[in-house]
Amino acid sequence: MKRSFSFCLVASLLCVAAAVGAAPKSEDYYSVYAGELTTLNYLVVAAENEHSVIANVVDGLVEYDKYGVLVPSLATEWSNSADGKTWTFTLRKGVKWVDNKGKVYAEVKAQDWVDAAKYLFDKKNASLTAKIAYDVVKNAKAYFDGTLTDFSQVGVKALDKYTVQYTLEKPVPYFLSMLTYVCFLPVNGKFLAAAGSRFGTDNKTILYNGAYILETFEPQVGRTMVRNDKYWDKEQVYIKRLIFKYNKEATTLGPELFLRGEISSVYVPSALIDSWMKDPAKKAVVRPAETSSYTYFYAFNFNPTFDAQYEPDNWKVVVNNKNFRESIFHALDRRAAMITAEPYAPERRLQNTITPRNFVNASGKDFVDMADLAKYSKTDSFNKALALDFKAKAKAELAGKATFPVKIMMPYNAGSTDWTNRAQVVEQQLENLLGKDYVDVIPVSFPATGFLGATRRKGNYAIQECNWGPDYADPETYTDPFITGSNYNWPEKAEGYAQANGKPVYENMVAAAKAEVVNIAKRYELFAKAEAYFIGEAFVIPYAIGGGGFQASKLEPFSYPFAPFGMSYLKYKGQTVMQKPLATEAYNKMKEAWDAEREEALKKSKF
Amino acid sequence: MARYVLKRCLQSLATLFIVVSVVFLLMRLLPLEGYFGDGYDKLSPEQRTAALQRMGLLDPWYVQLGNFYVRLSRGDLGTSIIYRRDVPVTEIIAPRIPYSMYFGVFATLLALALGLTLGVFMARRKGQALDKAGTAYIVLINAMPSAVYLLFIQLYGTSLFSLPILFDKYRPNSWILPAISLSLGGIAGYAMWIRRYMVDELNKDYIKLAKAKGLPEKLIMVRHVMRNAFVPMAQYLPAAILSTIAGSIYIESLYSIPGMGGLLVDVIQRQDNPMVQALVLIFSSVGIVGLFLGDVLMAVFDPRIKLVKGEGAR
Amino acid sequence: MSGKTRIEAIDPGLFEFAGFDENASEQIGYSDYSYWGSTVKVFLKNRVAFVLLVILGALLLFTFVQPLLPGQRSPTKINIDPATSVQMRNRAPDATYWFGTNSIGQDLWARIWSGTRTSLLIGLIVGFFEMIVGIVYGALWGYVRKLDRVLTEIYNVLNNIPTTIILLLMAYILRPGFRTMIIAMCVTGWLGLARFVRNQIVIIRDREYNLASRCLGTPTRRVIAKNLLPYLVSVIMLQTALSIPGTMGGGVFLTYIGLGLPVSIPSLGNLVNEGRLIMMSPELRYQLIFPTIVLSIITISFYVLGNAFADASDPRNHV
Amino acid sequence: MSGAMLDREKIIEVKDLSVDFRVKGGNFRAVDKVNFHIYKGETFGLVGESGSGKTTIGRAIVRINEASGGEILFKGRRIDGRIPPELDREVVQKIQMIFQDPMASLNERAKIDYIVSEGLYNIRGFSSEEERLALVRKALLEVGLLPEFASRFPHEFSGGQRQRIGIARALIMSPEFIIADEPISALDVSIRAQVLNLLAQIQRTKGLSLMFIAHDLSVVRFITDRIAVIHLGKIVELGDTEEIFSRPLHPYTRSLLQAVPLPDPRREKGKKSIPYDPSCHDYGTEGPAWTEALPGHFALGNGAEIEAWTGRYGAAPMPKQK
Repeated sequence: MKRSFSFCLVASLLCVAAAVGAAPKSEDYYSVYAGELTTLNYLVVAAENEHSVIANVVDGLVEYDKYGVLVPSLATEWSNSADGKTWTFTLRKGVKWVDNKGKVYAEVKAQDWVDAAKYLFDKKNASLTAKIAYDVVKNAKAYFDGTLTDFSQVGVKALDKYTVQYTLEKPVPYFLSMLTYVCFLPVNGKFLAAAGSRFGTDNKTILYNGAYILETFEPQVGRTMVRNDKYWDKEQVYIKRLIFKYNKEATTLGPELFLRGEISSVYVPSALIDSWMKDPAKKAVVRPAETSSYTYFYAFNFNPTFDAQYEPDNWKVVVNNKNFRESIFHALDRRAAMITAEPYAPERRLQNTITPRNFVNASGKDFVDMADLAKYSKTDSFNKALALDFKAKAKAELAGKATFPVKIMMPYNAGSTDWTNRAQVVEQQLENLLGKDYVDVIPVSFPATGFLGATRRKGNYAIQECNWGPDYADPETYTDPFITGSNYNWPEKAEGYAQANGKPVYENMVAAAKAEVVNIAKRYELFAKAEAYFIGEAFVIPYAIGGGGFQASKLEPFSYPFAPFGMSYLKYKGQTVMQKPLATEAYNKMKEAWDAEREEALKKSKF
Repeated sequence: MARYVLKRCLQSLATLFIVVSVVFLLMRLLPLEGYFGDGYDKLSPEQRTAALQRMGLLDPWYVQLGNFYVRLSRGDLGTSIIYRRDVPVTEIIAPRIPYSMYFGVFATLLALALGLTLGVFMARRKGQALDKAGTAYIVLINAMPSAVYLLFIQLYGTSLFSLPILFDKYRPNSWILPAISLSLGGIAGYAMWIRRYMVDELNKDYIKLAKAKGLPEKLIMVRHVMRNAFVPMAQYLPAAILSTIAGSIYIESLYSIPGMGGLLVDVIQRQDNPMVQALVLIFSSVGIVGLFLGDVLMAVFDPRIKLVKGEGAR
Repeated sequence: MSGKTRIEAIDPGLFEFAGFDENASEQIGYSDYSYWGSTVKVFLKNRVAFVLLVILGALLLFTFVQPLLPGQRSPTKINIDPATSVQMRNRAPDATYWFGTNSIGQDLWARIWSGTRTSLLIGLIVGFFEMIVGIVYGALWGYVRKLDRVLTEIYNVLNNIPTTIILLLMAYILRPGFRTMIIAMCVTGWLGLARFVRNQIVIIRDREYNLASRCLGTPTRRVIAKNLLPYLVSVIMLQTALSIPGTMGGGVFLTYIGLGLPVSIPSLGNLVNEGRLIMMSPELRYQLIFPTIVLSIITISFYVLGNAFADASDPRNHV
Repeated sequence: MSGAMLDREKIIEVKDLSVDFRVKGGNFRAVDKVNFHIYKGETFGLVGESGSGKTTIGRAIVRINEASGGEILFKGRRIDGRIPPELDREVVQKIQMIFQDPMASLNERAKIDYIVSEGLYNIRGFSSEEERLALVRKALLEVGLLPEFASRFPHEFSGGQRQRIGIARALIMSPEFIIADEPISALDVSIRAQVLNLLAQIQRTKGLSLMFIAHDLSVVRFITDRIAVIHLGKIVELGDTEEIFSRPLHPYTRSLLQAVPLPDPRREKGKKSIPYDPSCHDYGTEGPAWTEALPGHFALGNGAEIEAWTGRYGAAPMPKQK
C-alpha cells in the first residue's frame, strides 16, 4: 500500500503527459454518488441509499416485473388460506448463497426466512424496518416487546426445507407486496451468527443470492457490482459490471463528468436544465427522469405551537374556518411553485390527490378515479375566482374573531435551494392573489439538520410543504400521516368534525375502509371516499409527486422491475446500457408504449 | 529540560481531557431524533427507544462519559453507530490518514519549495515586475474565496490538460491537480512571509556590516538571512505538517480523495458520537503535539531561548 | 592701509559675548512630527492603495445609495413575464436586467447590491466584535500573569473544539440567519487576534516604561490601554481590515457546509455559492462571475488597504 | 557604633532579603540574604557589576520583583508581600524610581503631560485639571525643562532631556525616597554631569533620601554618603564612601577600585589591574559572615580574613558582638 502511494507520488511528478483513462465499455455502467453506504445489513437499514445496493444483491420471495406485476422470485408458487391469514410459499430449488468472490456458501432454504425474522424481531438489533413486519406477522410485536419469549409462537415457520409459512394477525390484502421489502428478505443463519455484529459492515460480511455481487466496496472511493454467475435468473441480467465512484460534489460535477463520457447517467439539476435544453447537442441526451410515489402536500396545521410573534392563536381561529382553508386551497398556484423544481413540464409532477395516480387500481380503474376522488383528481385546485370568493366569505365570517392580515408561518429547509426558492415564490404568489390585507405569508428558514424535528413534528408551522412515502401497495399507507398519533398536521384537533364515537369523520371513514379486507374494489372505493372527504374539507392541499426532473442516461428505461414503492425500482435486473442516451421524444414514445403494455399486463395479472 | 517536557506533556493531557469532555457534552445537546435521519416517522416509539439503547444514548451523560473513558483506557475507540454502523472507528479512520498525509506533506513541501523561492526572488527584486506579479498572486489567493477559484482550476485544469476530474489512486496524473490546489495557499503564505522577513532583515545593521565587509551577497543570504529565517519557521512547521492529516474539506470533496477532510463535518452532521469523539481526540492531539514539537524545535534551534528569565509577578 | 587701522576700525561692540539662554537651547532640533499625519502621508504615497481606496469608497457609497436610485427592483421580488405569466428565469444580462436574473427570476443586479450590504454589515460587525474580544482577551492574557495559565487553557480548549460542532449546535438552536451567522463567526473568530495581541504584549510588557507605570501604581487596565495597546494600533487595524475579507470568505464556506444565511437573504456568500452550482454551464456563468467580481473587489481592496495602512503606520517607514 | 549614627532615622531597612527567579528547571537566586539600611536624607550607593543583583534589590524595594525571603521596611513598616491598601498607596507615592534607559523608560505613544502626571492620576494627587497642569509645569521647571514640552512626545527629546522627564515624573509625587537605577549610564558622557548635578541638587534641596545604583565607583564617590558593594547577589562590603575608598577591605571592592580610571594618563598607564579571583577565599573551615570589621564598616568574610583585611590598615577589627 505504502509503496504504491510513494510510487504514485513520484509518478505524478514525472507524468506530465496526460493519460486519459480507458473509455467505458458499453456493457458496463458508470456512475458517481455523493452518499456513502452506512451499512449493508439489510435487516436493519431503511434508507434508499442502502436499498439501492441491497435490491440488487439479495432477492426475496416475490418480485415485480417491468409492468409492476408480481411474479415469482425465490418462491415459485404460493397460496393463501381461506381466512386470509396464512400464506404458504414453495421455494425455488438450487438457489445459492455466494460470497463476494462468487464462491458458493450454502443453498437458500426456508429456515433463512425464519432466521431473518428472528434477527429482525430482536429489539436489541434495533432494526429500522421491524415495525413494518411486526405490525402484520402474528405475535411478532409481542416477541419484539419481550412479552413473548418463545419464537416458535411467532408467525414465521419453515415447514420443510423448501416451504416457508407466514401467519398474520389479521388478513392483509397487500401482504405479497410487502414481501419485496428488506424486512422480508432471507438471511443465512449460520453466516449471520458467525459474522455477529460485523454482519453487513462491508461486502465480505454479507452473502449474495441476487442478480449482482458487490465485488469491491471501498468507502469514500467507490464500489463495483458484478453479475452473479450463480444467479437463478441470470439470463435476465444484461449489464455485466456496475461501477460507482464516490464524489461528494457529485451534483455539481456530475453533468460535466457525463459530458466528458466518464459516467453513464446523471441527474440534471433544475438550475442547469435551461441551458441544457437550449443547447441542441445537450438537449439530444436529456430525458425526463421517472417520478416516484412520494406524495407532497401543503398541510394546514391544527396544532400550532409556533412563536407568539407569528400569532398562533389567530391562526387557530382561521384554520378552523373552512372558507379560509378553501381560499388558500384555491389560491395556491401549484404550477408556479413547481417551476422552481421542474422548470420544464411542471405538470408532469403536479397531482391533485394525496395518493398518486398509477399507485394501485382495481378492476381496471385507477384508485384516483374511484368514487368522489375522481372529482378532485381531474381538476386543478388553483382557481382565482373561487379563491377570491372564499376569501370574501372567510372575511365576513371571521370579522371580529380574527385579525387580518393573517400571519402564515411557513418553514422551509434552508439546505434545499429549490425549497428556498419555492418558499419565496409561494409567498409572493399567495400575497399577490389574496391581497396583503388578507394574508401575510412569512417563510422561515430552518437548517437541514433536524429540520422536521424543529418544524413539522413539533407543530411549529402554519402551512408547510410535507411529504410521505408508501410502505406497501395499498391506499391505506397514505392515510397514516392523518390519523391520531401521527405528527403531521393533527386534523383530529379540527373543530366540528368529531362524531359520536369521539373520533373525527375522516378517521371513522378510514377505519371502515381498513376493515374491508376481502373485496379489494370495495376497499379501495372506501379509501377513495375518505381521501376525497379529506381533500374536500381542505385539510391539506395536494401538491405533487416525488422524483421527476431530468436526466441524461444511457440506461434503458421501462425495462427494470417496476413498483411504485419499496425498492424494486432500484434494481438493474433487465436493464441494458444503450449506445446513446435517450432524448425526450424517444423517451416519451417509449413511455406511451409502456403505458399501453402495462394496462394489458395488469388486466392479465392474477394477483 | 526533562522536567519541563514532562510538565508540558501533563498540561497537554489536561487540555485534551477538557476538550474531549466538552465535545462529548456538546454532542449530547443535539436532538435525539437526529440519530434516525429520514426514518424517524416510520418508527414506533418502542423502536426508537431500542435503537437509542443500542447506541448507548439513554444512560445519563456522566455514565456515558465514564464509559467512554473506561473504553479509551483500554485503547478502544468504539464502533461507529451511524456513519458506518458497527464498524470500529479505527477501521474507518486509519485507511484515510495516508491519503490526507501524502497529499498534505507533498503540498507542504511543494508550497515550501515554490513559496520560499518566489519570496526570495521577490525580496531581491523588490519593486520590479516579478515582485509585483508575485504580490498580485498573493493578494488574489488571500482575498478570493477559495471555493470559487478551486472549482475553476478543476474545470479548466482538467479540460485544458485533459487530466482526470476525479482522483483515482491508480491513475498517477489524477494526483496532480489536487496537490497543486492544496499548495496554492501555502505558496502564497510562505512567499509573503519570507519576502517580508527578508526585506526587514536586509535593512538590519549586521547585514549592512556584512555587505560593507565585502561578503558576497549570496553568502550573506545563505549564512545570515536564510538561516535566521528558518528559526521562527521551525516552530510552525511541525504543526503545519501534522495538521495535514486532518485533510482539506473542500479539495478532497472536489476530487473525491478518500482522506480525512470533511470526515469530521460528516460525522457531526450525522451525530455519530463515537466517530466524533475519536476524530476530536485525534485532531486535538495533533494540534497539541504540533505546538509542543514546535516549542521544542524552537528551543533547539534558537540559541536565545535556553533559559528564559522571567520577572516576578505583581 | 595698515592692519592696525583695520582692526581699530571695527566696532568692538560686535564682539560681545552672546547671552546664553538655557531654555532657548532646549528648543532646538524639534520637528513638528505627528504620528498620524505621517501615517496618512505615507499611506497616500502608495498609489495602488490610493486607487483601491477610491474604488472601494465609490463602491461602498454606491452600495448604500443604490436602493434609493430610481428604477431599482427589490432583490427578493420574483419577476414574472407578463406575456406568459411565468417567472423570468435565468435571463442573461440585458438592458432591463443589467446583471441578468437568477433561477427563479430575481434581479441579480439588485441582489448583488443587497448582498453586498448584508455581507459588509456582517463583516463589519464580526470584525468589530473580534477586535474588541480579541484585544481584551489578548491584553489580559499577555499582561496579567496570574491569568496566564487560565486563559491559555481556555484558549487551548476553544482552539481545539472543532468549529463545526459549535456551528451545528448554533444552527440547531438559533436557526440559520443573520444573527446566527454573526454569532457563528464571532464565537471562534477572535481567537487568532487574541493570540496575536498576547504575543505582541508579551514582547513589550517588560519594557522599562511599563515597569515605571507599575512603580507609579498605575492600574492594570490603564497600563494596557495607555502603554500597550497604542503600540498595537497598526497591527490591530491590519487584522481588523483582514477580518472583513476573511468573514466574507467564511460566509462562502459556511454556506458550502450548509450553515450560511438562507438563500432568501441575499449575501455575497450565498450568491457565489448559488453561482458555483451552475458554473459548469457557460451560459449561466454570469451568475457566478458578477458576484465574484464584486466580492473580489471588496476583499482585495480591504486586504491591500489593510496592508498598506499597516506599513504606513509603522514609524520605521516614516521618513 | 557611634552615638550620632544610632540617632538617625532609618527610612529603609532591608533584612536578609532574597529574591529568586523562576527559570526552566529550577530557581535562580539573584539576591542572597542582603542586609542594609538607608538613613533619612542620605544618599546611599549600591555598586556592583552587571548581573550582580543591584537592580533587583532596587526593584524589590519598589515591589516590581517579589522578595522570596527576608523583609523590607519603610519607615519601620514592612512593605514586602501583601500590604494594606493605604500603605500601598503611601509607598507608591513616597518611593519613586528613576530608570536606567531613558529611551526605554518613557511611553513613546503618550505625551509628556501624561507621562509626568501618570502617578498623580493614580494617587489622585490633584483636585482639578488646573492644579494638575500647574504641578506638571512645576515639575518640568524643576528639572530644567520648558513647561511647553508637556504637549510633545518623548521621541522629540534627547537622552538627557528624557532622563530629566523621568526625574520630573518621580518628583511630582513628592517622594521621600528615590531609587535611581543607573540613571546616567545610558547617557552621553557630556551630559552625565548635568543629570548627576540635578539629582544631587534635588536631593539636597528637598532633603530626600536617595539610593543610587551604579556599576562605576567613580560616579558614586561624587554623590553618595555611604556605599554598599554587591557581588553575585551578596553585599560584600558596606561603609561610608570615603572609608570605602580609603580603606577597602574585601578583595572584590579593591579590584573594583583599581578599575576606576585615573585622570592622569601616565599613572593610568602604569596602573596594575588586580582582577578579583573568588578562589582567594578559603571558606573550607569557616564560612563568611557579615561582620562590622571597622566602626560602621561592614564586610563579608570569615574571622581570619577580616583580621587580615583590617590588619592591612593597622586597625584592629571590631570586637565580635553577641
